[in-house]
Amino acid sequence: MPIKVLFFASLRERIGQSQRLLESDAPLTLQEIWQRSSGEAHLPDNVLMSVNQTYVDANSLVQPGDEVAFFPPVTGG
Amino acid sequence: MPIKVLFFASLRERIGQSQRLLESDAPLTLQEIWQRSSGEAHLPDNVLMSVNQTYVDANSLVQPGDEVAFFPPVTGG
Amino acid sequence: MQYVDVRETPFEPWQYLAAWQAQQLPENARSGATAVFVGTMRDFNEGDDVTGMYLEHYPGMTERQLATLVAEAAQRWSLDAALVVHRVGEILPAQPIVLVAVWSAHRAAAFEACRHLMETLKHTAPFWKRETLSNGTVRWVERNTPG
Amino acid sequence: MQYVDVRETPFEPWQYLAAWQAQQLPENARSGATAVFVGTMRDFNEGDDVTGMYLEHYPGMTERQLATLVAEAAQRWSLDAALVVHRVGEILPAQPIVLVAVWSAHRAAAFEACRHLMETLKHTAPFWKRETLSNGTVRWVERNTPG
Repeated sequence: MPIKVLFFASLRERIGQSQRLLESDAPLTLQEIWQRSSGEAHLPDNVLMSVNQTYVDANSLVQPGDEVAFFPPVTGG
Repeated sequence: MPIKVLFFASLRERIGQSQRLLESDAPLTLQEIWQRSSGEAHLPDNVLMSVNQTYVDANSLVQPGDEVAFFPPVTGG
Repeated sequence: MQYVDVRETPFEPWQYLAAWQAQQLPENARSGATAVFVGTMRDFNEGDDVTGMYLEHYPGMTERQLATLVAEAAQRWSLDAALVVHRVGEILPAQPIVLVAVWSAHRAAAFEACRHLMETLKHTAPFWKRETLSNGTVRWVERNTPG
Repeated sequence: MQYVDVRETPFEPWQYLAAWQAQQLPENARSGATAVFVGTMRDFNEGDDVTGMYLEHYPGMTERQLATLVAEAAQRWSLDAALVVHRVGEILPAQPIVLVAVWSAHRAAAFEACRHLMETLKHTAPFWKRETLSNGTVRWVERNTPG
């Protein structure tokens, strides 16, 4: 099961893609997912992350089949 | 010009009147007005007072022609 | 725009707001933040079933005091507009008693001004509630519930 | 009753509230206190004239996060009902963006829950504003204004 990676808003534009599928048979860290999906070495401090549509911190592990999202600070309301 | 004295709500029922006119050529204290209009000696602590439809404290002086009101704690909203 | 309406007839708060905003606040002057409070008559109080209420007030001073409270809040929080509607006379359970609405450029100001207006109204506007219980007893409400 | 509506089409908040309350809250269950906040799009931001806005969101997580916030507030303040409506997509100045409404037995709970819901929505619901200025510039809003 691939890991589905999503990018939103200004981060989506900077990365140049909105969605990417990563093949993995083992759990990955969010840092690894960021590097493999964005092509950028370091996960910026102000990027927010979710796994399966729930907020997580950068130390969380991601399982094959999970949906991961990276996005900038939210500005709704 | 008489002083017009009004009573409201439970105080109006206790005093047994809603309005009274007091003749006076000189300023009166609220304590004097209370005694002459209510027939009760002492102004209760929890009675609120207004002169010309603005809140005042018990030490205020009332001029001939003024409108005075005595009423219990308010319970609107 | 500041407006006070002390009325004997029932009102539906959302329809009132829709009509008032459409008439008084042109679309190109719409504020970023609107905060509203509606107080509705309940059918119980202090453990008793309440079937009706009479809301006495001090005609003249009521409008004057409410207008003063609205003007003070409008100045303190730089409100774009403020509206207070309050029923008097005979009121039935489930009928709205009070509507407070404020319009501001900022949401903190809107929330704070709306809440402050409700608290000062409850503590200083000359209204008195007399309620009728299901057993026929009629009593004056002695004090308001805390904020 | 808890309800979240993330929608692409404009809405008129007072008509929405009138219809929702009539359908979802029977008259004999009317709460004593209702607090409402409406956030409306302005035609300026950070000193610039704004002519339009696109509100991006994370479909699925948005509804989920809003439902979580509503459920947490409903439990914390023992709310009778809570409603959140939020626009996404293309939005024009003077159009409502967000509506938060809560129904409670107590006015303090209503005010606090409504304000808390707006703050947590602003800080955690996955929406992003991209605004178009009168000179044609398109930019992402970097952060929300403080509460």
